[in-house]
Amino acid sequence: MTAERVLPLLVAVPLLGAALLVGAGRWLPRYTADVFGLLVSGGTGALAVVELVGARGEPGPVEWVAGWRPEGGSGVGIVLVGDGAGLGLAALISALVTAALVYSRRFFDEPPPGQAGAFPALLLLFQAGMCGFVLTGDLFNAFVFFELMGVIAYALTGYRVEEARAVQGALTFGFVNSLGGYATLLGIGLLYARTGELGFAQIGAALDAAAGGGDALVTTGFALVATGLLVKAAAVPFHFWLPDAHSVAPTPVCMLLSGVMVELGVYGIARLYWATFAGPGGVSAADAHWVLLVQGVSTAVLGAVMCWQQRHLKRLLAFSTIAHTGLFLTALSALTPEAATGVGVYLVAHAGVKAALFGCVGVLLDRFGSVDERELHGRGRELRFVGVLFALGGLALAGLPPFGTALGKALCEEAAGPGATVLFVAVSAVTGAAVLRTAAGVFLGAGQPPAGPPHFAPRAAVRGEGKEQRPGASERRGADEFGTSDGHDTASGPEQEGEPETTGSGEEPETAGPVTRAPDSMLVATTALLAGGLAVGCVPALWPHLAHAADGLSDHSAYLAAVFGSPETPPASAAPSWRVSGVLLDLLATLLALVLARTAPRITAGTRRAAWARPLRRLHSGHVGDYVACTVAGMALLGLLLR
Amino acid sequence: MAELPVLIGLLLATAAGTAAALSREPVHQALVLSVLGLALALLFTLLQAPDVALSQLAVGTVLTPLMVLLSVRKVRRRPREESPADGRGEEG
Amino acid sequence: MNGRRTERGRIRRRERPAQPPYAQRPLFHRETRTVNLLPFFCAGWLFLVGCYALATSRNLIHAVGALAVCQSSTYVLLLAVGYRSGGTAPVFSDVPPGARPVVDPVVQALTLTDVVVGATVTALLLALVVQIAKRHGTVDPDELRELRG
Amino acid sequence: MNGWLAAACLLLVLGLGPALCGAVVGPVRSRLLAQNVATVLAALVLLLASPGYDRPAYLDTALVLAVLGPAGTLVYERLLAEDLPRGTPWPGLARGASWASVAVVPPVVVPVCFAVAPGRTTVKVLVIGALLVAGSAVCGRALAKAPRTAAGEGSGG
Amino acid sequence: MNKAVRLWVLGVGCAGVAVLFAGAFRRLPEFGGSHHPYGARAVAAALHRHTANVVSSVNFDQRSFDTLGEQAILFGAVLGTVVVLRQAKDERRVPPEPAVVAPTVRGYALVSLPLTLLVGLYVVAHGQLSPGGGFQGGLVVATALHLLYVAVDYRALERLRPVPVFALADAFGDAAYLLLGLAVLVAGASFLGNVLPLGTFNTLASGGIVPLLNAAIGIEVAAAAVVLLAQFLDQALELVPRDGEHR
Repeated sequence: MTAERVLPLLVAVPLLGAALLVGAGRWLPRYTADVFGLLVSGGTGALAVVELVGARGEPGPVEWVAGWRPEGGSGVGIVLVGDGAGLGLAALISALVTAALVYSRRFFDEPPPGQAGAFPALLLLFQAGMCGFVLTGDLFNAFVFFELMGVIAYALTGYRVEEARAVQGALTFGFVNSLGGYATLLGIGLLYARTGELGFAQIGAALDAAAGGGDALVTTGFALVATGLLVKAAAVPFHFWLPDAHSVAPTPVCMLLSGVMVELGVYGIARLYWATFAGPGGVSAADAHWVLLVQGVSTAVLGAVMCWQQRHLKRLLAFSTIAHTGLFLTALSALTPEAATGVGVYLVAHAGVKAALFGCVGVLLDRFGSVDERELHGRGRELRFVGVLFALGGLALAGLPPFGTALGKALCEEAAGPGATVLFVAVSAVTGAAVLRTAAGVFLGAGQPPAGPPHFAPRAAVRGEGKEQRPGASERRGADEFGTSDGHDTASGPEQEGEPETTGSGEEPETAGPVTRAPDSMLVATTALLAGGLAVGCVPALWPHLAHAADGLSDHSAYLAAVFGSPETPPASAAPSWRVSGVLLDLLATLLALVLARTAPRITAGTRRAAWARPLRRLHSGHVGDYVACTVAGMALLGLLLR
Repeated sequence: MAELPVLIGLLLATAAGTAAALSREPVHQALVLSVLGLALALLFTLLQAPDVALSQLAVGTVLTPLMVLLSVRKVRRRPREESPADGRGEEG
Repeated sequence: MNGRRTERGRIRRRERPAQPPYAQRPLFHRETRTVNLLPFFCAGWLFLVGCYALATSRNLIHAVGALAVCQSSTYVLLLAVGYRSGGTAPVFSDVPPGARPVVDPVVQALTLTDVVVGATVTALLLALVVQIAKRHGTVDPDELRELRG
Repeated sequence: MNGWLAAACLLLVLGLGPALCGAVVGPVRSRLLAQNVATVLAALVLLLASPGYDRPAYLDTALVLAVLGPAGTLVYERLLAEDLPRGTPWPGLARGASWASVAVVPPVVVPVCFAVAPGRTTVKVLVIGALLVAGSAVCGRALAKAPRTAAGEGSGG
Repeated sequence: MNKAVRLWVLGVGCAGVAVLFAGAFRRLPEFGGSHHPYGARAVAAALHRHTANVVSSVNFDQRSFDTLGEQAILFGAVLGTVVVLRQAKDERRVPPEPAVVAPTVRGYALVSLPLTLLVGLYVVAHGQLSPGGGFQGGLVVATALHLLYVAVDYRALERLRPVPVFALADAFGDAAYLLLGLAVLVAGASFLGNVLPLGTFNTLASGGIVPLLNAAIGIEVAAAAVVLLAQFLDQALELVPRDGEHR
């Protein structure tokens, strides 16, 4: 039972837990199913942490599954690499799944008949898929776990089948991610034809052995495999599925999607480039830098702009996730270990903070049955503690020290250079301001209330006719006395005319009925997640591990050596720490965010929203055909950038 | 001309795939998808991959068509919007 | 890698010097005949026609079928990569091992996994389409009014 | 490129090509007939592949298709009951095609019987042939007849 | 964006991807070439483990972690479909209408049902010898059960295949695959390692762990396909909106 042999358990244990939950689903009361799910996901997380701590210093355990060790430099088996990045992300995944299970304790009044364990089982399968993706050192195995994550995420996103939006969001999510997955498989086919190998390290070694640099086949292979990963990472123009999926998924699923699944796309790109294509035979550093920079900057800018325009809280946080993915890709484009460390710190802290923000929005949804900023204006005063958490989350996004996000942002700015620093400060300020604006509006009632009675437009009716409310929905929503206005979103504001907009009104609370006070299981999970984000910035003991993980990730030759059995410890770079310049930039960004949030209610309440952003909003049309067309165009763009 | 069977199988599979993609009406597409499954199974056998041909047959002859047709039946069972404006009659 | 050409019309048999396995081929191999690239171009064509049909679909069930066509392109490419002219199936229940050259078994295992993944993804997407028809009353993506902006 | 593969190519070009065209045009009933014909011809090509590549193991593929093919066509026929009444524009061609598909089976199966090793494999080939004839005949008849139920009442419970 | 813009974006995208493909496909090794190093190693490893069907050896022995992920996808997709197609609050279940079936079809289907079942079990059992295996055989067995729907009608099928039993069998097959791997791990070898006696080549019991994993996958795939089709059959034939008229 050495450290290597135990690695596959990180995938097998959640799978076995899910199988037992579904098998015994008929007889398990709801409570034991949840507790069992918690034990399994927590146990897997503990196992990952034990392995991570056990391997400090020298490179982590490397396991050839089923004992198929390579002889003479080439083998037939699949390799699992438990280096710092892999195990660290596995621990993060397990922590978030555990938090999601705690959060969803009071959820979903009626699980499918006879399937008390369905939701926890799906979350455990999701954890197994993600843990498999981060640990595997085999490209096709990564595709299999990519598909496993995808299939479970489609089902989880469409969990609330009575919601018209949920099933549409899940379907577009399914189409775009499946198309990305098939592009990845085409890329794997090409790389297998050229090198006759399937592992990250093995393909890298074969590419390096071939004389001459990477030709069109290698760059096309990289572009195709990167397409699937960029779709998962929601980089422009592959990002369209993310806001739709997040605005409809149940809150614990949003926590996982935004908290860690999207970040796995960023990790996948980093692992793919550094392990396989960083050698002489792969993609040149200039090309990779250029691709990551273009993708990163465009994603960050679009995410920030769209985040500011949103009034649907979950959609707002979804665009903030896209903005942060852009920041991660921009920082990665520096292709240095320091950049990898910065992205690692920022990514882990962002996971905790973003998941906590989604937790707060979930409480609002369950208390008021709506996640619309204007509709909740001033009604959140009674949820004082949730308001504090939400404001702290907004400040953390903006980059207030001592949050981990501030440390990560400072490190990334340092590594990515002055140009990127401006982008980092601006994007984090805008996204933080958007969250702070909603916090002020909802919890403090700051700024004038939206002109006229807060309307309760049912979701835009199909082709103009009024769609009668579902029998269950109307009488349950307390605030219905404002009366429903028929037809399209003919809200009072002039700019609403035919405005492509998803309002957060008319949502279904996810618990049995609107709750009187915030359930403590939700508060515990949300507070723990935010504390996690804070701990990354405050606990110096974590920093060496993050630096060690980043070194292992960003060193081509060390990874190859570790896989082929002659591990050499990569040169340990300095552990990250707070620097004065970083703190000053963080404070500047937070100040900017506060000023923007303070002046914003006067800007958006009455006047027309930014007209120049309307084509951008019209682009996010929720139409599958548009998203697929943009995905194919994105593949062509990738090929162009790499030529 | 040793590769002739593979060539013909390939052209047949491509033609069936194009026809399946371009037949807009789901019932017609279900039928052409079934023929595409057959063409792919033949191509796999000609490419000396009997295992994959078997799995394509197992999936493509009954499982996928049954799911598609049951979905079409469920979707078609819900009449299109009864709005008077919808004069397009029975929509496929 | 002495590429033993099959007896194809006037192609004269030419002993190519044994190159290191991953040697960079001359950029444009004079003898690359179009018939030699047909399988790969068929795979590429299937992928693109599937994407076209998926993007311009007016019925979500048709879109799921188009996605299945996209996926069939990956089967064709993988098996075309693993094919060996004159090779037989890597199953030794009826032929003695080593008697005849065999086709690459690894791509067949990958394609087999991909076929079953395709079936399951199709099933889940069809389930979501059924629910969309129930909640939206239509399966035409142009008429779905949710999630805009 | 021996005789068996030549026959298989012939079947592919002259049989499956037109069957694919038949499945693309015309009303649902004729398309369903084309799909049934395609299934039978595909099974025959798989049958020819076994002696063609000198691999008795390939018979399993033909056996599975011979067993599942007709089941698939019957599923279509059951679930598309509402679409079938529209009838076929060329009833003679449809009936001829279905009889042709049944008629083409024996001239392929018999030579294969002699080509494969006597004993268990021959029995397997004969079973495949019998299944193909029975399945194709049943499907042909099920499709050729007038719809069993009145046009209005949707069947297929 | 409207239709014209979408077509333009799609056209540009497809053209770019076509150029990308052309550039890559021209540099691929020639079609039908004899250079397959991984394949050669896989054949040698399979023969070393006395498994006649090399594809099954790759699936269930050399790259068994792929198949672990793959059966998790199948298990997850079926669980997802059960969750997505569950009976909503505004739906009720009506008994399916009996179907009138032509006698010849009924006869043929009832005769071919046991035969299909036999073929499916044969394909699963000979998974590591002749072409076939757990996936293919499991699907054929599942299809055999649904011949009853073709032969009689859905009510008969429902009586003869209780969905909860098959859901349990699905979970059992999935768990069996994992428990086999864990048992090997506990016994001292690595997870999913092939340490069982390999038996003589080309016999039913050859291949060590391969036939066992094959059987586990066969059970899981058969049960999963039945549960999957049960959800779609219920949706199409039994569930109707609660307020009576077809809203």
